[in-house]
Amino acid sequence: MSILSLKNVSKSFGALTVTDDASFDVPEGQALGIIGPNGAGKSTLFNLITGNIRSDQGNIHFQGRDVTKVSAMERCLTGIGRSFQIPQPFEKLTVFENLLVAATHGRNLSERDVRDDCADVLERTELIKRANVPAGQLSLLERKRLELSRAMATQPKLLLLDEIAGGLTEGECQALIRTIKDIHAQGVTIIWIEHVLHALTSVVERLLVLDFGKVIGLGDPDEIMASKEVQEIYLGIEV
Amino acid sequence: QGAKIRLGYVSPQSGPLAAFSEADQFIIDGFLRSEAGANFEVIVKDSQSNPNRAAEVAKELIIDDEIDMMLVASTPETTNPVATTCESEEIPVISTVAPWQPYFIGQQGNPGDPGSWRPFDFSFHFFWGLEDVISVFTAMWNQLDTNKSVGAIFPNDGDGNAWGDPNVGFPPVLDAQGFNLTDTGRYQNLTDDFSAQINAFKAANCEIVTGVPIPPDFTTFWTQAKQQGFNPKAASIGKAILFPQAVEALGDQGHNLSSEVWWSPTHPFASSLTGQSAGDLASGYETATGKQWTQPIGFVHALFEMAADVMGRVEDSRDPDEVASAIAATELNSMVGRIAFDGAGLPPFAVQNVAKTPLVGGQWRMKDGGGYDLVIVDNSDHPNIPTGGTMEEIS
Amino acid sequence: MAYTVTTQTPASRIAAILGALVIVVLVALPFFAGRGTIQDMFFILTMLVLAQFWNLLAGYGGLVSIGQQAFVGMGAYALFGTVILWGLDPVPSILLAGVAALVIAVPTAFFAFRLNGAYFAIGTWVIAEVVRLLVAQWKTLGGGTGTSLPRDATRDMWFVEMIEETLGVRSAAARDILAYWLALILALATIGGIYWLLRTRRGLALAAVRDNTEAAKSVGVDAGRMKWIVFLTSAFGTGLAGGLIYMQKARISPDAAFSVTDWTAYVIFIVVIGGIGTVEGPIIGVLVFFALQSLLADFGSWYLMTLGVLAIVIMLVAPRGLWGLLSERTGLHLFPIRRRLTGGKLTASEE
Amino acid sequence: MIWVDTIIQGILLGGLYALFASGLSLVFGIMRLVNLAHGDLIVMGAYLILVLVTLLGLSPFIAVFIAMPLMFALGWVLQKYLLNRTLGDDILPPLLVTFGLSIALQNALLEGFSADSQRLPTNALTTASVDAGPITLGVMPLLTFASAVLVIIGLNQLFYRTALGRAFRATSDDATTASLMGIKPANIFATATGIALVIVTIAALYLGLRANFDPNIGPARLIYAFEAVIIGGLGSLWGTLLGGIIIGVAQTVGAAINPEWQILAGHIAFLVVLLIRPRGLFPRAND
Amino acid sequence: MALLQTEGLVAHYGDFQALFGVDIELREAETVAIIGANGAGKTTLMRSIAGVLRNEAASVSFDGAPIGAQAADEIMAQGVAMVPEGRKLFPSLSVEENLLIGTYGRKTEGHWTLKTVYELFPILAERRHNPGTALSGGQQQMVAIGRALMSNPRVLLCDEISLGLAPVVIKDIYKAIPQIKAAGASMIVVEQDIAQAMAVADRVYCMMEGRVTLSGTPDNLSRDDIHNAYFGASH
Ligand SMILES: Nc1ncnc2c1ncn2[C@@H]1O[C@H](COP(=O)(O)OP(=O)(O)OP(=O)(O)O)[C@@H](O)[C@H]1O
Ligand SMILES: Nc1ncnc2c1ncn2[C@@H]1O[C@H](COP(=O)(O)OP(=O)(O)OP(=O)(O)O)[C@@H](O)[C@H]1O
Ligand SMILES: CC(C)C[C@H](N)C(=O)O
Ligand SMILES: [Mg+2]
Ligand SMILES: [Mg+2]
Repeated sequence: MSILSLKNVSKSFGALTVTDDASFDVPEGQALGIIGPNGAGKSTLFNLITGNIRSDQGNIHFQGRDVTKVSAMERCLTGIGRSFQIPQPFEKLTVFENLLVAATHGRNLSERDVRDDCADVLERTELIKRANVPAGQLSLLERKRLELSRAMATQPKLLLLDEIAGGLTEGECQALIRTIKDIHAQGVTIIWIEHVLHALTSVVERLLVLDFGKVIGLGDPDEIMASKEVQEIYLGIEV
Repeated sequence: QGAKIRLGYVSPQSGPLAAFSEADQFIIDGFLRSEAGANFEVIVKDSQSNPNRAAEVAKELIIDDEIDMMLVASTPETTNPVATTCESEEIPVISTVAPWQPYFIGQQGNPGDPGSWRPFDFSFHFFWGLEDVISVFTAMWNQLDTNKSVGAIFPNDGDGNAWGDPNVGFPPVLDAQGFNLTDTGRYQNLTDDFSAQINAFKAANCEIVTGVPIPPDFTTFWTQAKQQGFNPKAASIGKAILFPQAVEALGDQGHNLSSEVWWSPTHPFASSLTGQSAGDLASGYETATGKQWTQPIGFVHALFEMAADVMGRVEDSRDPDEVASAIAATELNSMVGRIAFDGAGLPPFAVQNVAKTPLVGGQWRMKDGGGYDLVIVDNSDHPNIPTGGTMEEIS
Repeated sequence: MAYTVTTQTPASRIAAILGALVIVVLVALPFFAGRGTIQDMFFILTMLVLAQFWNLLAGYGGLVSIGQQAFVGMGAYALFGTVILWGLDPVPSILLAGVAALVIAVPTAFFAFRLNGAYFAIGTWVIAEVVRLLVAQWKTLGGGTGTSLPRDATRDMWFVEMIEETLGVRSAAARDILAYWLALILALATIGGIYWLLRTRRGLALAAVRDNTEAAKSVGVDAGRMKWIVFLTSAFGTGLAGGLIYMQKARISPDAAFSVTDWTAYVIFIVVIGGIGTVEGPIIGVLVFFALQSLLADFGSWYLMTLGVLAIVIMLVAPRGLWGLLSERTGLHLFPIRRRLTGGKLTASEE
Repeated sequence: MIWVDTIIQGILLGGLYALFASGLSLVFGIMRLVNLAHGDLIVMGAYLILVLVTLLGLSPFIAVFIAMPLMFALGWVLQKYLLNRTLGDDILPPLLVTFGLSIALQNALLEGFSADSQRLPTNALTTASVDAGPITLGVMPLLTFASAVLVIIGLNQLFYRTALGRAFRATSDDATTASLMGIKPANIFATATGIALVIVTIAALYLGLRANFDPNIGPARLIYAFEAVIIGGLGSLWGTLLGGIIIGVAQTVGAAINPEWQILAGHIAFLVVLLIRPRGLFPRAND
Repeated sequence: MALLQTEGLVAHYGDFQALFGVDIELREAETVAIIGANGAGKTTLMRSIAGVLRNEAASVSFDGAPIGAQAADEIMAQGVAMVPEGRKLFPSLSVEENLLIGTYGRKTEGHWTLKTVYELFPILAERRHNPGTALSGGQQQMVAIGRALMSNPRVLLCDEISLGLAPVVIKDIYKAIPQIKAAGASMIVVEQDIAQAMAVADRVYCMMEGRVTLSGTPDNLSRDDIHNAYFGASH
């Protein structure tokens, strides 16, 4: 059964069509990678799925329910978690409090109930040492980790990750891959936008290619990467 | 005794009502210089024309300055919060310069229900009432040949509601005297347009206008009336044209506007403190300040006369009950006439707390060199106050 | 090893002990202080309540209202209405004052929440004007003239006789003391309540929404609901304060009860001077405001000029207020809300 | 016929409100600055004209031209050295600072001129009227309305026909990017407030001729001016005129029904317009 | 000598440090490309040079004079114009007005006038009276470039001028670069599209996390170098 399904979703900003008639399904438990050039509309697609922006057309179903008109907050409660490409920490709250907000509201539990879960997430993302530091003081990499941690703290069924591997050292990147695989192994469906292809392909089972808001390819990562079209538009520098 | 008697005095020294207290300093200085005044200390507080502030400073005077008696003047916005505070603090208070109805009824819980009205134990007031101003105005109008159709502009404030009150205000009396009143309702102060009223007055063919607006509103009204071709024969207005500056602000449109006159330099009264006549007091003020005399001068002066008189008759100025009884027993010939709480001319419920002072009618006449003079044109209720002319139509 | 969460700091523990002492002194104040002090404290406490609620609204909820006088006035008029028209005792009527404010807050919110920023500010101001003008048409309560509380009602108020007897004071003083104690209860409940709210997950959500609304929504925070909670709570508390203030004044008029300067502008002044977005700020602010008023109020327009200039200077020099300045320098928090994770892997090396 | 008169009077009143509001609209539109001292600045302008009239024995209509450059300079300095420092996303600093300015100004005027109400010297023009069929219209209200329209036409010309106007619009859209064009936003803002105070001076002339003024009269009209600006739509000057007219007409129509509802009707009209169009009648596309 | 140079440039957003001592230089008539992943600090660098973010006076110098502490309008008046990321057209202004406003702070005679800009991007002449924001992304980018050119700058800073544009459109825009250089401007181009950057640049700097991690000419930088600099490690 597919956990998420988009049907003919479109979104324009003024004259610019950023999402153009996108339709695809994500089976429950799958890890899907999204690639595409800068400005292709990848982040916008996330915003549409999470409800941070509303689509102009089309329908979005999550777990069989039509969530097209449902608010971002409610979509989170039904199990969609996300990270932002440009980290959006609650700057005046500490790292731990950032997670507390997500865990208590995203799961509708009391602080006491989620305390250990939050600590656990912080251990896994190696932010535990920074738990009591205001998020505004974090470095870029730490902010990205916080994005991932905060999304994990809501214990989503569908986790959307937007470029969280950029700028990591090889070691960090491997650790990140392990963490994500771990989450995936627990049955969480993952959609991951990433430019660092080797990281992406080592996790995802399917790859979606976006260009000018259009889905121009969807399928097995190797096949997608091998297709000429993708080579041309995405890996332009490689050929 | 040694210790001086402490008087608290609240008035609006700043804010929109400040014109009422322009003479305060002059009067208080005079009082303290007088023989009786030497026993007193006067603590003055500014209400900033704000009723909240008036109540606050009244309380400060009572509690922090431990005054023996409170004096307060100038519009219900000042007298009422102060009097209410004093009454509940059980400190004697004498107030003035507010018609007695807004003072008395305005402090009752439910002004609409006369059955619930209660007299005060510590609060006393001397001034005239609406019945007087109605009588003066109608007497002035009766001097002219008119169709007896009157248009009224009464705002939704302490004065306006009292003047327009269907029981104690203008409507029943005018009705009884055969005047036809067009009252369009209580507008808010600082209204910028009076076309509605002007249209209604024109429709009713009003030849007389009355009301108790604040000065800027009357200017707006009067200017618009002229612009829209509404030219009544008489305009008898309370409050707005009390002060010469306000009339001067009308340019040459102020000529022959009429108003109630509670005090003037020609009033045949003298101070019980200094023996000065009304004329002396006014000219003293004019030389001291270089400003034209205004009506509140006499009443503020009388307020301090009252203080001296009352305190002269008590054993212990710190005993509120004794002071209150002394006030109630007052019979004083003051700068504003005789003050006595004997109930003369008053309904039973107000007898205990109110003393009435005389009221006559006057008209503003343009002087040759610019500026206006207030000329008394009607004294039918108080013939002892001389007139300076007769009522003229607004040309 | 297990993790634990604390919010206390050594400073806050000392502050708590001192705070408890202050509360004891404040409760006992009528037994040894003069009426003047009680009066001043009543003023301070009621302004503090207004300031705390405005701070909750603007400092935590991001809702900059300049129409709080609507709730003060509504509360006050509700109190006068119930006392004069229904013959209820003023003390329980205070609660109804809060309820009345709440009742008009609901349609106000429906309308005002459609607006943002400056529009919201002006919109709330206009609504307060509308309420004032409507109340000014309420003839049974004096219309534009205003009215006074019947003396019988204030004289026989609940607890007054008891206080008269216990403390051996006159009835006017007893009423002041009663009003003071009510104000003290209200102020303590307000500060306690707001502090409690900030320490719940709702408080966390408020902070999150303030930092980044979009991200807050994405982690399941109901930003809209937070706005409602904050707005209605402030309205209720402001209404209670309004009722209490006018119970003590015993005289009301629309212009006074709905004064934008007295009940909103000065309150904003207090909060901003003290430090917006902190529980401590309004406390400092109200003390400064009171000090200024007692020192300068007799200078009439010079006082107001000073106040105006001070508002400008503070905003430019210390935009986060006096408390902001202090806590930036010292890291001091009397009402700490930061949750610190300790134990587990954090035990070994703490910062 | 009375209804026609009522509406025309309302429109003319709207002209007055629009005149009060235009300066506010300019400042609010360009820099989102809520200036609570606007009303007091108008009153100050009236006193300035009064002083010039008394000292130099000029007609107010001449004195206003001397007052204008003075007020421009005041506005420029005020914005450059005070108000610019309050600009930003947070609306509180400007609110508090202009509130402080408002009470400081009011009380300074009170100290300087006392609470006595004043009026600019009037002449036959003040009460002159013209007959338009069965309706009589005051010359002064017509002049006020015409001035409001002229001010708005003038501002529109400035805005859409000059390099300075371009700079105003650009800075208003995005001050940071404007600075990349060599524009000094601080000076642009100062100039805008200077121009706003020139309009304030014109408003002051009519305020002072129309009725009495005293140092405390400023804030009372401020709220109508804000209403006109907001329902007109941020940055739309014609919208401000229309907003003023809506409030003016609502007031006179309300008053014709019952003067008790006069001012209330204006506020209700404001709320209704905002209920239907939360961003005003002519909102700018981009905010 | 370098025309424009940064030395130890740092930048902060509140508590967050975005640049950690960046040293780059631009010589007369040169085109320099800056590449790097999202959030590397490229835009921050551009904004610091242009004066949107203020710095130590000595950290940026132009023509030998320290300009780091100057405001954007002062820097622009000396001839450093910027095409900001995201185009940032003024929505209240028409296309032509958007172009004209480019001359507000610097009215230098030179090659670029309304006429020559319209020649460079003919489509803009057709749409001159439209609001700038009604144009397609590529056309908007042309306006943004034209606007910067109108002041006849000596240095042109271009931040991600190909972002979100179709390859054909990108080609159109990049076609303009030789003409811009020919008219006498030196350029710093921020690009994420590495191939594009390599094609136009005389030299390339690669940034990562607020630091320059690699620099050189397109010829002597290997793909692996770039990849390492870009993503931190190879696989
Ligand atoms: N709120 C918005 N208003 C206007 N345009 C927008 C908005 N959000 C995004 N865009 C535009 O939509 C296009 C797609 O943006 P999006 O962020 O979805 O791209 P992306 O594929 O995530 O790119 P990147 O790889 O750089 O993250 C871009 O041209 C962007 O400028
Ligand atoms: N206004 C701001 N406030 C806070 N942080 C910011 C701000 N602007 C940028 N940053 C942060 O500074 C860092 C560098 O950002 P910058 O925009 O310079 O990167 P960039 O290399 O231009 O990235 P991109 O390719 O996405 O344009 C990022 O982590 C970003 O989140
Ligand atoms: C540059 C990256 C987008 C691709 C990477 N070099 C790879 O071989 O997969
Ligand atoms: Mg993206
Ligand atoms: Mg960038």
